[in-house]
Amino acid sequence: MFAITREPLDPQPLVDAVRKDESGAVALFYGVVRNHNMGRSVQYLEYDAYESMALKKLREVADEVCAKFPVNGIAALHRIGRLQIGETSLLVAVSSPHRKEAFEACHYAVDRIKETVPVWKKEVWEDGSEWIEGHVPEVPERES
Amino acid sequence: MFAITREPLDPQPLVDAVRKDESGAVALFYGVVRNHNMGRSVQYLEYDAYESMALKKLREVADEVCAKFPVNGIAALHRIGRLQIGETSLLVAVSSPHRKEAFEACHYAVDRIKETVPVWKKEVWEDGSEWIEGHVPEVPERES
Amino acid sequence: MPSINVRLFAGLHDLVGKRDVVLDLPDGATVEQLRDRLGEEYPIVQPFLTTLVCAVDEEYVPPEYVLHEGEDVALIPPISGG
Amino acid sequence: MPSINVRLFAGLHDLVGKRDVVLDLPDGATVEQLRDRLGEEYPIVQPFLTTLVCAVDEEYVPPEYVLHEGEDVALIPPISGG
Repeated sequence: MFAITREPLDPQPLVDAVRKDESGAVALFYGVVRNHNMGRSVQYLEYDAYESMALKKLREVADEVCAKFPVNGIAALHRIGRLQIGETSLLVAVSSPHRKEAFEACHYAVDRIKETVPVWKKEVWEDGSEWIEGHVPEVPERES
Repeated sequence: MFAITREPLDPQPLVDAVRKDESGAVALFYGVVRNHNMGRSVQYLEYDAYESMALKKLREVADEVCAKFPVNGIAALHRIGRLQIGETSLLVAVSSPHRKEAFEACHYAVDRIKETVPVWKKEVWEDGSEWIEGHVPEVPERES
Repeated sequence: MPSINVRLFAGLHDLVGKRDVVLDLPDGATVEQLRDRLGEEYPIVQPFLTTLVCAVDEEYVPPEYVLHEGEDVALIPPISGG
Repeated sequence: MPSINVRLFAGLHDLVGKRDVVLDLPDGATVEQLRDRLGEEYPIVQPFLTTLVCAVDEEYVPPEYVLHEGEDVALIPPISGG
């Protein structure tokens, strides 16, 4: 279950999708819009995305996590458009037989999503706004 | 928000309780009943608890987490009684400005709950059952 | 100390068949003596005695802890929550 | 290569004012040349050119990548999802 969507994110279907009968643990991460960043007061966020590629990259992160950790299931949703303080921008759910692997795999997935998925946030303050420049995605070493 | 309860656990109120406007991340952990352990097929689990002390120890774990990590909020519920495969026995939610601290604090909280909260699980198999012996709680060095 | 009420849980509860037992102990008795006394009254629990931790007023205490009348006493087998 | 359609996002979209631009490039042009061409047509984006990564058919490619007609090309500013 992967999506880039403008709708509010619902965690329950994600958890239901990843939990298997052999799962003893599910780690669920919420990225939420907070009211400040770098000392400035944020009014709301505006997310842009290269939607089709972002969805592809979300799935690739999931494949990478499944290859690296003993997980039973993984799912991720990223919301885009305008988000108010407290709203959820990202949900990542990972299930595993044991808690350690569930936590580590979920944390790794969130890190990789932030490094590879083409999504951008604009912070809107009372007196202006700015597109946040985060990670420059890694490119393959040589190709042509 | 802390409880030892016989009712099914609902994560949403927990997440709403821990999220603050300065939170950028919420980590939510589900302990779920899995269908096997140590190579044996589990039919269901039966949880017992020293309820009043378990609630007290849940709160102490939360205090310890808040002292150790920069969290905005923490909440935990433990279900007891009979639980079927796939049902949630434990929920722990932690919010923090940043994801790393949310993950680490939530993982630490779950570890400490398993080390200190007086709750017991009995595995019921097709041909028998057994109370699982996990952690011997630490006691203060000397006291009288 | 006339007698002390002890809470039992999980496997200990199953073995003894009761949620609480009342044990007679001498004045100044420790947790260690409490465990031994339980083993005398209920020999079936003897194999498990060394793994039991005592909680007094909902706080874990060491084996040398001296019990007092009126305290809320529980014997805690190895825990397995989560 | 007659002309190539380039997708723009976030700050780049705001600066150029369009979601897509069509650029004329010589045969065998690389991603690096594509970025330079964009800077010539839209001087306002020049300060940001070096931070742009190119995606071709939804895969990140290096600056020396040679573009081909019919590929789906996008310029990706530093990402900030999550």
